[in-house]
Amino acid sequence: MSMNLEREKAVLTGTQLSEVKSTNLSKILFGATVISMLISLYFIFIFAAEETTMHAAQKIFYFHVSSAWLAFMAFFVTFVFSILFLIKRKRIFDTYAYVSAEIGIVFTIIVLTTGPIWAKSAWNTWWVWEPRLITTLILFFIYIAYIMIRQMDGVWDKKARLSSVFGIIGFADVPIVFFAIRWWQTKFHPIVFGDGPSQQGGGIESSMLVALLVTITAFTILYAYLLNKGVSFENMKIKVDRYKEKLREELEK
Amino acid sequence: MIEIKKLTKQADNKLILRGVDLSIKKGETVAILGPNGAGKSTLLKVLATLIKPTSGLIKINGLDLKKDHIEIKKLLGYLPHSSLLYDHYSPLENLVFFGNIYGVNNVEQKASKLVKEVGLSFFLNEPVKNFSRGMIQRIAIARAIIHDPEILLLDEPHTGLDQGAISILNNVILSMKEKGATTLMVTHDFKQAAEICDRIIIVKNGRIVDDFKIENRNLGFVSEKYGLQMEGVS
Amino acid sequence: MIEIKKLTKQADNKLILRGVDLSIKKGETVAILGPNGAGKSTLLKVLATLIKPTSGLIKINGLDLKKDHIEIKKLLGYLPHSSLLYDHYSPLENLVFFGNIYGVNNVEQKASKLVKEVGLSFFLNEPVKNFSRGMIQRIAIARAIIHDPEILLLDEPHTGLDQGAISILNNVILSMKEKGATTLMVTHDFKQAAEICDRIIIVKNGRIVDDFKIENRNLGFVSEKYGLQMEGVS
Amino acid sequence: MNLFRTALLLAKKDLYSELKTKQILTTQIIFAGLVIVVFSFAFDPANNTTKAVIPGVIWVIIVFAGILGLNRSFISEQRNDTMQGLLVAPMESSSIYLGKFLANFAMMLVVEIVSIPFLFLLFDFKFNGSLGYFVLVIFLGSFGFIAIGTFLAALAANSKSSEMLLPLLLFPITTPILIGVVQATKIILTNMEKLSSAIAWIQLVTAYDVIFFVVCFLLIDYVLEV
Amino acid sequence: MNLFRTALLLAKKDLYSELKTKQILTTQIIFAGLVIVVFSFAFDPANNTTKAVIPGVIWVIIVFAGILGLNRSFISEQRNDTMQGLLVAPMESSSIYLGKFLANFAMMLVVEIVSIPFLFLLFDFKFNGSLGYFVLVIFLGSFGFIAIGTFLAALAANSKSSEMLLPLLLFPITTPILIGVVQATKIILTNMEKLSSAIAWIQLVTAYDVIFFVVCFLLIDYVLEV
Ligand code: HEM
Ligand SMILES: Nc1ncnc2c1ncn2[C@@H]1O[C@H](COP(=O)(O)OP(=O)(O)OP(=O)(O)O)[C@@H](O)[C@H]1O
Ligand SMILES: Nc1ncnc2c1ncn2[C@@H]1O[C@H](COP(=O)(O)OP(=O)(O)OP(=O)(O)O)[C@@H](O)[C@H]1O
Ligand SMILES: [Mg+2]
Ligand SMILES: [Mg+2]
Repeated sequence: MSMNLEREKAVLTGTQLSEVKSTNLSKILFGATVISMLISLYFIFIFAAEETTMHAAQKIFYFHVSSAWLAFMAFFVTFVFSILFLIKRKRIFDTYAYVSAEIGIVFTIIVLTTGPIWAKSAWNTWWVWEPRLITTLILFFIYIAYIMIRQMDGVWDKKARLSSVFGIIGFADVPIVFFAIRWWQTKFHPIVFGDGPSQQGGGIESSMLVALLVTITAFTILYAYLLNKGVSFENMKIKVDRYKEKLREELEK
Repeated sequence: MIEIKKLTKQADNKLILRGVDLSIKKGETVAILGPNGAGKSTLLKVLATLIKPTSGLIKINGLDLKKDHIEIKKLLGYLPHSSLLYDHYSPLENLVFFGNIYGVNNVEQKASKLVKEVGLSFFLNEPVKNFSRGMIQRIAIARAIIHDPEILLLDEPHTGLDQGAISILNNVILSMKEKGATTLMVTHDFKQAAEICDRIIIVKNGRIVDDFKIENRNLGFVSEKYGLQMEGVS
Repeated sequence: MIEIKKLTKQADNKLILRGVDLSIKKGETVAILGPNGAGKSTLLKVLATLIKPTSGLIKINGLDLKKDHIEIKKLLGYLPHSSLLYDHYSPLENLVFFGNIYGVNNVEQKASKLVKEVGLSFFLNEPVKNFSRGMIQRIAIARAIIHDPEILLLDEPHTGLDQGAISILNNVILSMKEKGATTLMVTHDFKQAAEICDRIIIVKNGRIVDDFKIENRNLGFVSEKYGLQMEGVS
Repeated sequence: MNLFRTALLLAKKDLYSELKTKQILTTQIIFAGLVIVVFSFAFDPANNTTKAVIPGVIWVIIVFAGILGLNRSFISEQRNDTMQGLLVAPMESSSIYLGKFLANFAMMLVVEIVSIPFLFLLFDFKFNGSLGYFVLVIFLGSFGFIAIGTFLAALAANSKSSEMLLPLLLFPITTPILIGVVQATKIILTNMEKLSSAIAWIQLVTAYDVIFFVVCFLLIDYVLEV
Repeated sequence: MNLFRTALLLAKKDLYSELKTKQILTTQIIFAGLVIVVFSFAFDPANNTTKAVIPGVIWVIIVFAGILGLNRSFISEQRNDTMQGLLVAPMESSSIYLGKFLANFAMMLVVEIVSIPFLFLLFDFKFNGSLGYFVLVIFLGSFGFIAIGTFLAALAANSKSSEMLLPLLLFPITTPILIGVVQATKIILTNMEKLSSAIAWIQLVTAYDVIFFVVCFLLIDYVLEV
């Protein structure tokens, strides 16, 4: 009565994952992130002019707008890698899409927290129901749903396929967030770049603009670092899973 | 052990069971044969307290099925067509859960022992949902016997099992029989019926049309008797 | 007819099929045997285009499975574990619906003929949901062959069938064979395999470990070969 | 074309089985009724200002009743794995999408035809906008909602708890449509002077509808792939 | 007592499988968030009078998120007929009811703890009523809602389209509770002077809760009977 179903070598030997990511790149990125962050802090707090009405609270503007842009970019990367995945079906594309979406969510959370903090001092309320705020919140929900699809049960390629599809569809909200204040007349959100229906608030002092651009650059480097780190971490997890399976196999023999 | 009197079951306007009388003694291993749609599974469901009979009396171990159903349920091990397993749980978790519900002592140990016995120890901690049909059936068998039931109600238990698993199952049934368990087994596989059963019941059209004992695994005898009943039906 | 080269299928980190090479000629009736969890059903699912293989090449009738899947699907009749029937529809409605999808001519007539053939003409207009396991399996068989497929993929087709239905099924397979159909049948029932198949494939651990022809319904030969492969396992 | 033939067969099958059981439609309609009653509790219909919430209520009904139907549409194919039956049949996946879409859309329209007049009646609403535009907005909004909904229902059906996942996926993606139609409905029902702005909304919704219908049509292959 | 032992086992099983997948809870919470958003654009929250709808919105969230969880609770037992596995096990049906109730109630409380503060934040609501009473009302209302809901979910699960049937059964039966708690919440949140009237509502709801819990407990045998 000791018959057992066999399962010999049920694990893939030989990892197909190539060790592209050298630790060097990660170190360089880390250094660059630290340096550029320090520079941007200098620009924000010392170089840039103080806003007349809101004073120090206005400094949050740099983080707010930079993280918003970074969130957009992260979701765009997810979008691109989702398409690539559907065409090429390489796991690495899916990993990139996934990690980028996660980073995007983190940046969206930053927008959603810095926004209200700022709003408290600017509009004297934590939250108003205004198109950009709604659409940003929705953006957040869309990518939470994206993560939910990834948490579904099943083999990875099914999850990757479905979440790629959703990553493509969900991206539709990003341009909407961007254009929200330009389509709807809004009383609240200022339009700084480009023109909208009402030109109020447009324009920005040049020292502020420089500080903003520096911050965005710093955030972009941070994003690159996080993406790199996240992807190698995911790859590691995949590999560990594989080893674990193998190890267990051998233990049970 | 089991006493069935004038059992009928009606669903809508259709009589599925039309007066079944049956008495089974402790320790017997009974095969229930019969064509498709005869009412075999329905009979088993009634015994498992899953369906209320329309009329008739059922006593198990002297207890009335209607009144003492909790007591009776403790005695029963039921294996229906579906596996009754939680898909996202592993075999171990499934067996431990059901074992706990039946109040089995030392349930973890017992569960792993059973999983090993049905030959799936490699899959002890993997979710059941990815299992193949035969593997699921193996775990379903383990589930049905986790509490050492005194009465086994098996509905086509050999379905999907490979040769190895069939002999495991037969051994399980035989070893439980030695411990005094009573078994009712619905099957279409005369060979297995002849192999492990000592009594055969043939059901046709909701009635018991034949009821005889067999000896020495006499497969030919069973086929002959069955053929006799099915004459003209194809 | 069917050409499989280096077929592998991986689910997460588990290799289910590890390089299957197989070529089946038109008109052959092939039985696929093997222990539980060997990968038999998975192989059939890959052929039925229900699962994408991880790697490998499959050609059916000279057409590539990836590219011309619509053409290929027309040739296939697939009978899996589940019935693929709509519960609240009657057998007739089910068959007519699937027949229409396959573009069968004269579908009503053909459907009633098939239902009659599988011995359920009494139940022609009753919803499938109340049927017994064997009755459902009969209709499922009818569904799989409604469009006179050239290739039959049957996964344990004898499950739940009574003796009469088994011989009906065997006759159906044999008569389709005469018309030139190719059949792949997964089964654990050596007797049926020996009865209707002229070639046996044994799958173990996601690989084909044996492949031989049989003649004269030589059941003993099959068991022997199978036993040889499973040595030390059970 | 074969694509449409099989799509129609599928839609027919779904509608026919609905005709037999009438389960989904009845539930949807009763549900719509319940929502209306609940709202009439919450906002006293006698009060004149509550007239302003009517556009919102119309779309809340469509959304929630719609989700009920969408959920069933693919879950009902899971019993006995009939979905596999469709997948092994010789047809494009887009045919399945189209068929399901048609069936869902037809049922949605029936629900609307029944419940919207009931709503107007209960809230004693005098319709004096443009009926043509109103019907157009309802049609466009439902079209987009059901088109995206059918697609996402197919996607969600892969999950164990799909009836929970669907709203999560559906709401955020369809908000632009919903915002657009609510605004347009509001204008059409209460303030016909601003028609041009309503038309702008309608155009926006139409564009969104078309884009998403095409995208869904193209991507459904990947969703239904097994 | 054996009744409680098996009920706890069942609740543990459900909660453990939820802990593993976290699907239901996440979905409920996000769903709650989405309902808030939908309401926000259906009814402009900038408008000050809409603050008055907050008690309503709280309960709409609880009701809809609750329905999602209730639906799953028995439907999840349909796959592989695990419900039969519970029915053939030696325990009272009331044990099954109690176990499911405990699991659902626990999850409901988690959803409330997360979503209500979120709601206050988003609608910029300043809480200046009595927190103790507020928690009590939420607790009592959820208790009654889940108690009746679990019962009706068991009833609805026997139908093929149970996730549609449940809201239909649930809404009418729980209306008294809902009206009561909405009124009580309204008073506690906005108008603490009328506390005595709120307490009257609370007593009413408590009575309803107790009666229905006992009735459900007694009647569940007939519902689960096969
Ligand atoms: C409460 C939550 C808030 C959210 C979710 C939010 C969201 C966003 C997002 C997503 C962007 C980037 C879009 C873009 O760059 O075009 C943005 C930009 C901006 N936000 Fe906010 N915001 C919030 C509050 C505020 C507040 C209170 C203020 C200031 C009074 C503010 C001022 C700005 C400015 C000046 C920009 C750059 C505008 C531009 O696009 O030209 N935001 N916000
Ligand atoms: N709920 C029901 N309503 C109507 N008829 C039913 C119902 N349940 C079962 N039947 C009918 O009762 C008959 C017997 O069903 P049962 O499942 O007991 O058959 P069985 O002997 O197990 O057959 P099989 O060998 O195919 O498993 C069938 O004809 C079936 O159609
Ligand atoms: N989605 C999946 N994820 C992980 N493993 C899977 C998946 N599907 C199948 N398997 C595994 O693949 C193996 C082969 O399954 P398959 O259903 O093909 O077996 P089979 O040969 O048909 O067995 P049986 O005779 O029991 O029907 C099993 O070990 C099963 O656990
Ligand atoms: Mg049966
Ligand atoms: Mg199989």
